[in-house]
Amino acid sequence: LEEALIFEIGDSNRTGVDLPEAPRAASRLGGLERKSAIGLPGLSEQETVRHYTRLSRQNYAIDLGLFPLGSCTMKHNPRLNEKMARLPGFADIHPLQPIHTVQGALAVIDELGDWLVKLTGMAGVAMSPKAGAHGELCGILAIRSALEARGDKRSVILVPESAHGTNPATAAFVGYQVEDIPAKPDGRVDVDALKARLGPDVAGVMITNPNTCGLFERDLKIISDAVHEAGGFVYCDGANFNAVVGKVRPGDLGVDAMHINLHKTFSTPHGGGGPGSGPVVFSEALAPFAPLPFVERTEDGKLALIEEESMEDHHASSFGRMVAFHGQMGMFTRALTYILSHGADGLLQVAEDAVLNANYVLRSLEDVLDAPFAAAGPCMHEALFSDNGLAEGFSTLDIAKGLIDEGFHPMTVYFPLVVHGAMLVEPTETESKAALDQFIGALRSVALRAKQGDPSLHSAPHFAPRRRLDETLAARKPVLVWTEPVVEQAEAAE
Amino acid sequence: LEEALIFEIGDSNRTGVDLPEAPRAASRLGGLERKSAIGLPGLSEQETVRHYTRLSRQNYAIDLGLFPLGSCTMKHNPRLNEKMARLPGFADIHPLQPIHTVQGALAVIDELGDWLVKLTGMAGVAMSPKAGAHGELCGILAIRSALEARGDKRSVILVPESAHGTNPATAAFVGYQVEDIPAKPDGRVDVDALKARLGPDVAGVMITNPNTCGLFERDLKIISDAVHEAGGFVYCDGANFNAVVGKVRPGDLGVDAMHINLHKTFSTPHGGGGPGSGPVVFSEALAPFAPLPFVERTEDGKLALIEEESMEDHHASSFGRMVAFHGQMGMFTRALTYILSHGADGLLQVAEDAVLNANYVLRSLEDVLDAPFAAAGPCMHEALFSDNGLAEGFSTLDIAKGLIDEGFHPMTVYFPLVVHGAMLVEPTETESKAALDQFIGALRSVALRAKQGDPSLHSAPHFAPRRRLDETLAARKPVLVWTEPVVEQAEAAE
Amino acid sequence: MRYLPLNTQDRSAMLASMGAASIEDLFVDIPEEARLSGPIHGLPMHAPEMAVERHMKALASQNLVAGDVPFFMGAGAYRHHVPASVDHLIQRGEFLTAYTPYQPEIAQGTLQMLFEFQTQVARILGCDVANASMYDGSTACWEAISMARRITKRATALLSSGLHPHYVGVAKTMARFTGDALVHQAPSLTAETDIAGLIGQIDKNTSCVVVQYPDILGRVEDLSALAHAAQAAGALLIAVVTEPVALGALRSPGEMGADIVVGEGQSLGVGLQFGGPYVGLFGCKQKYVRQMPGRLCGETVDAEGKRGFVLTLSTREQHIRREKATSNICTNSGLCALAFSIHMTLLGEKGLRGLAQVNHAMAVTAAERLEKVPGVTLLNESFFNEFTLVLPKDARSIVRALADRKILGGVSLGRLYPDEAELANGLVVAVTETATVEDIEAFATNLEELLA
Amino acid sequence: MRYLPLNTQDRSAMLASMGAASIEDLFVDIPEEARLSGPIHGLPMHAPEMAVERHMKALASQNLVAGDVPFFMGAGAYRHHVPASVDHLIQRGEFLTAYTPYQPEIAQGTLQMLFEFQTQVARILGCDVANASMYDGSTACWEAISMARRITKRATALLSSGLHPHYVGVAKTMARFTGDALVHQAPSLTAETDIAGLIGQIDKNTSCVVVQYPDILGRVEDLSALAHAAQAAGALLIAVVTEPVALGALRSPGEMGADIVVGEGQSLGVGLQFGGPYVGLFGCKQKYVRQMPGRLCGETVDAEGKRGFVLTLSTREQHIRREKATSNICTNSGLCALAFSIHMTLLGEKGLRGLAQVNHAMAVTAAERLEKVPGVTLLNESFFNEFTLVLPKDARSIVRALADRKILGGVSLGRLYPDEAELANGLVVAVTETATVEDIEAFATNLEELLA
Repeated sequence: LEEALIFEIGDSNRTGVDLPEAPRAASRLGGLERKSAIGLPGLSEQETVRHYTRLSRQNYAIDLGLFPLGSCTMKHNPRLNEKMARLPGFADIHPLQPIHTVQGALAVIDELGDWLVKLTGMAGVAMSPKAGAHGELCGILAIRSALEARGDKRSVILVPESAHGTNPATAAFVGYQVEDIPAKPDGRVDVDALKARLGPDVAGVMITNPNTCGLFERDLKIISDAVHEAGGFVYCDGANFNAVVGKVRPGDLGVDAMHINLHKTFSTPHGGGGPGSGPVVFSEALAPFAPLPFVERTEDGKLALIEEESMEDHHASSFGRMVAFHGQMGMFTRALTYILSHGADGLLQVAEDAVLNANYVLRSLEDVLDAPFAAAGPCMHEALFSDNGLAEGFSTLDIAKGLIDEGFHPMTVYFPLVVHGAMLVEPTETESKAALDQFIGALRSVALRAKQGDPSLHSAPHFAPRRRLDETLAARKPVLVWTEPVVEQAEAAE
Repeated sequence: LEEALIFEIGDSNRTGVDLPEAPRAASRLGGLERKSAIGLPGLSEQETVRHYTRLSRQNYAIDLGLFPLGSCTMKHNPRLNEKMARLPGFADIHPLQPIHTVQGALAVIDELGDWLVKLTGMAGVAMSPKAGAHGELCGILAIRSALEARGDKRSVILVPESAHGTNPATAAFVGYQVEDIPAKPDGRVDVDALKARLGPDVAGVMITNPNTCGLFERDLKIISDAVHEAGGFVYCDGANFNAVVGKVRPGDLGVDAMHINLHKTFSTPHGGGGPGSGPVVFSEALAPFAPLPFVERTEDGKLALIEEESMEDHHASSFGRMVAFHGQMGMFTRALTYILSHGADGLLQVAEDAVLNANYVLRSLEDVLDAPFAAAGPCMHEALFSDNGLAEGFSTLDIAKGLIDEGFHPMTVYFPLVVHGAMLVEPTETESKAALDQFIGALRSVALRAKQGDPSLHSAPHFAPRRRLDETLAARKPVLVWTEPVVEQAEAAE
Repeated sequence: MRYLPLNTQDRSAMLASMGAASIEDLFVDIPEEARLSGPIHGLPMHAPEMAVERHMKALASQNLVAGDVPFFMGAGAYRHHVPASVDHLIQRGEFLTAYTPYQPEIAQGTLQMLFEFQTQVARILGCDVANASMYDGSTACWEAISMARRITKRATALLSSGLHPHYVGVAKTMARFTGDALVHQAPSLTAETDIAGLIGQIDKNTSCVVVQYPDILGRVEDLSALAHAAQAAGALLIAVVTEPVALGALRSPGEMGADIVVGEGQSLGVGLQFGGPYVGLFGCKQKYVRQMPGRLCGETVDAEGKRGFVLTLSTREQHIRREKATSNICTNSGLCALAFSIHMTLLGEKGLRGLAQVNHAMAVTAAERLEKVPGVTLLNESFFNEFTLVLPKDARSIVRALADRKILGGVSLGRLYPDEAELANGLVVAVTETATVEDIEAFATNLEELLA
Repeated sequence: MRYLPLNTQDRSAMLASMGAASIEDLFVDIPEEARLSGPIHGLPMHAPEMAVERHMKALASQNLVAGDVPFFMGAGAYRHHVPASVDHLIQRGEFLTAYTPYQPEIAQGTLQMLFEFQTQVARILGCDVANASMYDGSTACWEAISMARRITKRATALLSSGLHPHYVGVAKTMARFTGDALVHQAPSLTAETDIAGLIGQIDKNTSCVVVQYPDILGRVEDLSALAHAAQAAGALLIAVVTEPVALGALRSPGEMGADIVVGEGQSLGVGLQFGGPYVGLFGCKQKYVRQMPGRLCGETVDAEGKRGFVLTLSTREQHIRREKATSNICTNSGLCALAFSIHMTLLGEKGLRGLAQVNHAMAVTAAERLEKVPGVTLLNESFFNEFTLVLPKDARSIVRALADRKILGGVSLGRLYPDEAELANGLVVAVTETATVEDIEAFATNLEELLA
């Protein structure tokens, strides 16, 4: 099933649309009419449908099978969410419409924000960040704004070594020095080391909880108290919030800011790489610095939009605007639909089933795969294994690619860095026991082959649309756009 | 990619829906409460989505490639049609709503009917038939009603041997004797033989035009005149109307009744076997006998629905009701959307491109495949080949199954019966030249293998989800429903 | 034209390749006097998506949408909530744009689904086997009568007075031409049907007794005695179910002895759609399977021994048997069968039973409220989610007046039986899970006002 | 819970298999004092699809839908007709529910699409290369400024007065923390911008000049001189395009010498969606590719030599480089990029040019009609599908009054620039192919009435 590129099958003289007749009108383009060809191929509708339908079939997806990606949380995407997001009342409204014509849209933002605040036990929320990493940025900006507001110039952010790569990148992006905090052998932050490093130069810590080893940071409250005592703030990476939603409120543990990936916790589709959405909840201390725009309920029950025009009096400390409009409205409608579907009881069940499924995987495989933290107790929503015990010359990558031939997407590999050859498995709450058993069987079989040194694993996958791809070649000689093959041009010239 | 049956993966204690709370109320079921288990497996939403997504991937479809099925007309199904059919104003209205609350729905029926009447040059239309074969039934009932109305008891329907199987089945179903009319060597009806058979016992003829050899019945007008002269009626099978839509009006050729398969000519989706829709257009002579219900515009511009309640005066000759409600509304909205998209000019282009594509296939392959009628002139929308010239022991079936391995659905085979080992190829107007060239190349290659006697063809397909299936076994020992395997029951009992 | 991929250059190149001067060369077989030289006069030209969408939306907006108002209509078509995933899945191109699965190697998706559908339908109806769907309930009903004639070689069908009048109408239309005799009369406004009377009419010419369950007035009655009586006389019992959700709460017709059970499957997965496309259900006892109309999917194995599915017993069908076929049905309701099957899979036994329970409870609640409206009587002793009210005046005018107040308050018997004056005050009211307590209250108070 | 497949039996069996007494055993690491014992108080419980749908529809119905009224809003988000097939295709589960294509062997569908997207974007913008998308135009704009700093090692960016104020706002927010200096002032109500003045401000500290094309007031100006001047001073020219359809009619910024071109891709395939998700476009000259932010898809071969695609140059990205990454962007706008690419493929060059022509012609028609309204002046000499009217009074009140009459008549400059009193009478009006002549007339006559 090979599919050519649109540039190879389309031509610029074909189109899949019919346009209305243009009224006669003199050009007012200021003499800048385009003269050269753009080079855009067109296809009729049927060709277009076929091209993308065929392409889609080369993808693995949640709709096809279990997606055990630790820390990325690929769960079922309910179709009701898609339907609701497409209601014209949400999909076909302009971000700058007069406020009285978009009260329902503002209500979605308000209602979702209210759920997020209550589920996390925090004081306020910023809805506009466009994705998780953008939410981190928002949180760090709020921390820096709060420090600046009190004239406190701190320069260091502490980040545990098991953090998501975006954490240090974010801190660095806004000019902070990043310092690592080590983990203890049990996979959790070394509280003593952290406490020792605290001081007047430390703006805050960025901590992930449950952490990237799939463990709950038991001492988070102790850490928070220490950081606060030292004048800093606690940023919690909320990527793994789905493990504990309804079970514990980060606000109760002293967190000052936390982003929530709506696609991880609240089932908006991943879409092959976005769009995401990363609302950030804030403590009382940080809430006043939240970015524009935001929604506020006024005394007459109407919803107001606080933006540049209306921030003056009581919102003067906002650190400003992070995006052009209101954030990912399309994701808000989906997430709210999901939340209302589950309710407070269903969300609690989500956390319980996610953790139950992960522990089931952990306990079912710890006899064949090394599970470094398994002996110490249960995991949260992710089961972590290492490459310890594989045959000479066999690696985590071999297991990952071997799993493809068994019909599964690989788990997260080589992350977190604290474990050698890490394999991080997150089944999520939307998998049935039957699906888990099937996956466990497949991973067991591949793991045994890797322990026994089955050489065919090295060349896996064998049954995917492509064999292993040459990533080095791609990076060494980057070909990022299609260009007309030279040979064909020569022929055409004849 | 194997997918178990829902009975093997689901269980009756799981569900993919949440229900509202039922109010407390005493049972009024008359003592007939169900007591025994039904045996229906349930799946959660994700399992359901996965099951059907995986199943779907075992199908070939127009969205995946060219579908060269002669006489079945698999053309592109525009997505706008699907969108329009789902507007709540069409999809969510009850068939018995008061007439003044469904004026828009009646307008769809009226407007589509008007197009069909004008495109065919006829006098009236019956919209309610549920599919092509049902439309045939409608036409034959109208003919019989018209004859009965004048006290004329005729018993014979003449059907050319190249007719669709539904034609004789339909005529027989309402009690007519069916007599075959032979074809001439050029693939068309033998007009002299037909004329010779006409007489006072002949109720009418059922003729397909363009016929199932893909040829236009040049003498249709002569035939019609002769049939009318003999007191009979002409039924035209409109399955192939897409070849001539906008190019010729059957009414101008003397046709009295013709059904139109909306999915063939007007692009409603085939859906793996329906739903179809088979409106029937009528001449002045037959229109008064059209079935209930139908739509009529009243003097005040409103639309009226003529049914049992309102037929009394001017619609007394209707032969009655064929279906519970108004026919295939969902198909009407799609077909009207398609027709409005194309307009009169686009529909003419449809016929021209369909015929151009078929002739291109015919001329590109007549050097490798025997094309019995090709020498005599162009074909219409279908190119017909025979198995003449294949190697000893190689058949049309081998070519069909070989084509599957080339990535195409086979053409129609062994039909029409007038040609030995017939292969009937209909590319339709929605295929690009590039797609045709690819198909022609594939068929050429398979045809050459069949001429050279490549034995691997006998076991084709090799690359489909299944190898050749044992149809004899299926018919000899029919297993039509799933039953719990006995072995497992025994195990469970242990 | 966005759907036509050939452009002018393609057309010229293709014509040239076959030595044709113009496209007209390919249409020479159409007599010149009948051949049209350009687009048919008086019809509009092609239009962009946007314009077509505008036109269709304008038409759609002239209809009163069931979901926008308190809604209580049934009488053969029921409004249920269809989960969003159903419509998502049936729109997958591989289902939507697939052909009838005559090439089983590349149609296992459709075939396995049909096998699952047949099993689900057989189990719900209480039959041994079921087919791969019919057009709708009304045509399935006629096909069943026709099948009974083939089996019993008799040609008189007794139709219960509780059978949907449109179903009776379809049978009458067909019987006029096939020579079957139909015995039928309109229902009376009584709490029970005259089963004994119906039994009394069975004789040696009777091919079948056709009874609807629940019937057109919503009444629910035990079919066992009727089954015994029919079978004792060598006739078949055909049961018709227009609301399959009822079978989540009620004993199935098959359990009570019906030989053939047909139904309208629209309630699950399909939606109202102003009457179509719907999906006919058709089940029967194993011994009659070779007389069944319509397509059947069966299990078999492929050349490597793997389980697979094919269309089977096609020797009953028109494309093989031509004039000797059991029926002329060809294309049926594949995609609606898929929708039905997906919805049923989402429900499962637990969901179907729960759904039935909610329907019944809502209907009982509504009946109790509506019979409190002065002048209104509740006809039924027993019912599932539909019952008949007797009003103090012609129900047709009340239905229209309610619609003017944006309430779709049932189906008047006057609409269904225009010739039966004594039924004119009857109003058939259906209440499903989509109705709310507020909807019921709005209906009741408006009815009160209109009758005051 | 319809989305949770485990039932009570499953849960018990699984807990038993691992020797846990109850689910609480798995949550022991959460300090007991913080652990919640039941559903959070004061929040509603789970609800069936139907109830959720009712709630969401009620909220949706409180918004005035753009497609239901004469609509003339733009200023960074444009309403275009999106063909029905776009939404159909992006809803295919294999696209919708796929992960970021880090496992290329089973993600070629997404990867090939991204490669095609990058090529389409590069060609439209007139750049050598483009990335696989950014969050939106405003964040892409800041990323470009940031990239210019990395390339030039200078930290002063000159922002044209015609740059969208929200884009300026985002840059200001970020610059406060990164230490970049931004030079910017609000636009004046003149027919042309002060390009010479902008050139005059370029100096040896200038990292880049950022200019929008067409600009926030709809004005269209040649960027060549600015490109020369910036590059001569060692700075980069960054062009921002908020309406990519314009590039079907206008010379591309790349052609005129821009080093980096960023844009908002929402116009094609994505729709209004109250501001998001949108899709940021990002292209640049080949020589700067290793300083580009965001994901890139590149061509390579697999072990059998077949062409394939992978995410590449990831050494620039945060998950490899951590604090040394070019940007912290991770998840971007994959599905919106897909929608953009499909729409662009349907259009093709012919369609995009035609669409641009219709937009421009409708806008000219509207401008000519609206400037006839007494008291109204048309600011622009040149424009594409958006222009600025100067009204005799504050445009904010007019926009609100028009909305009360169900006309969405443009964006007031007062909304965009609340601090600039001299802009208060400005009204930015966008006219696309979705507007009709009747819409324009309705807008004009209502404006007349309101100004009378």
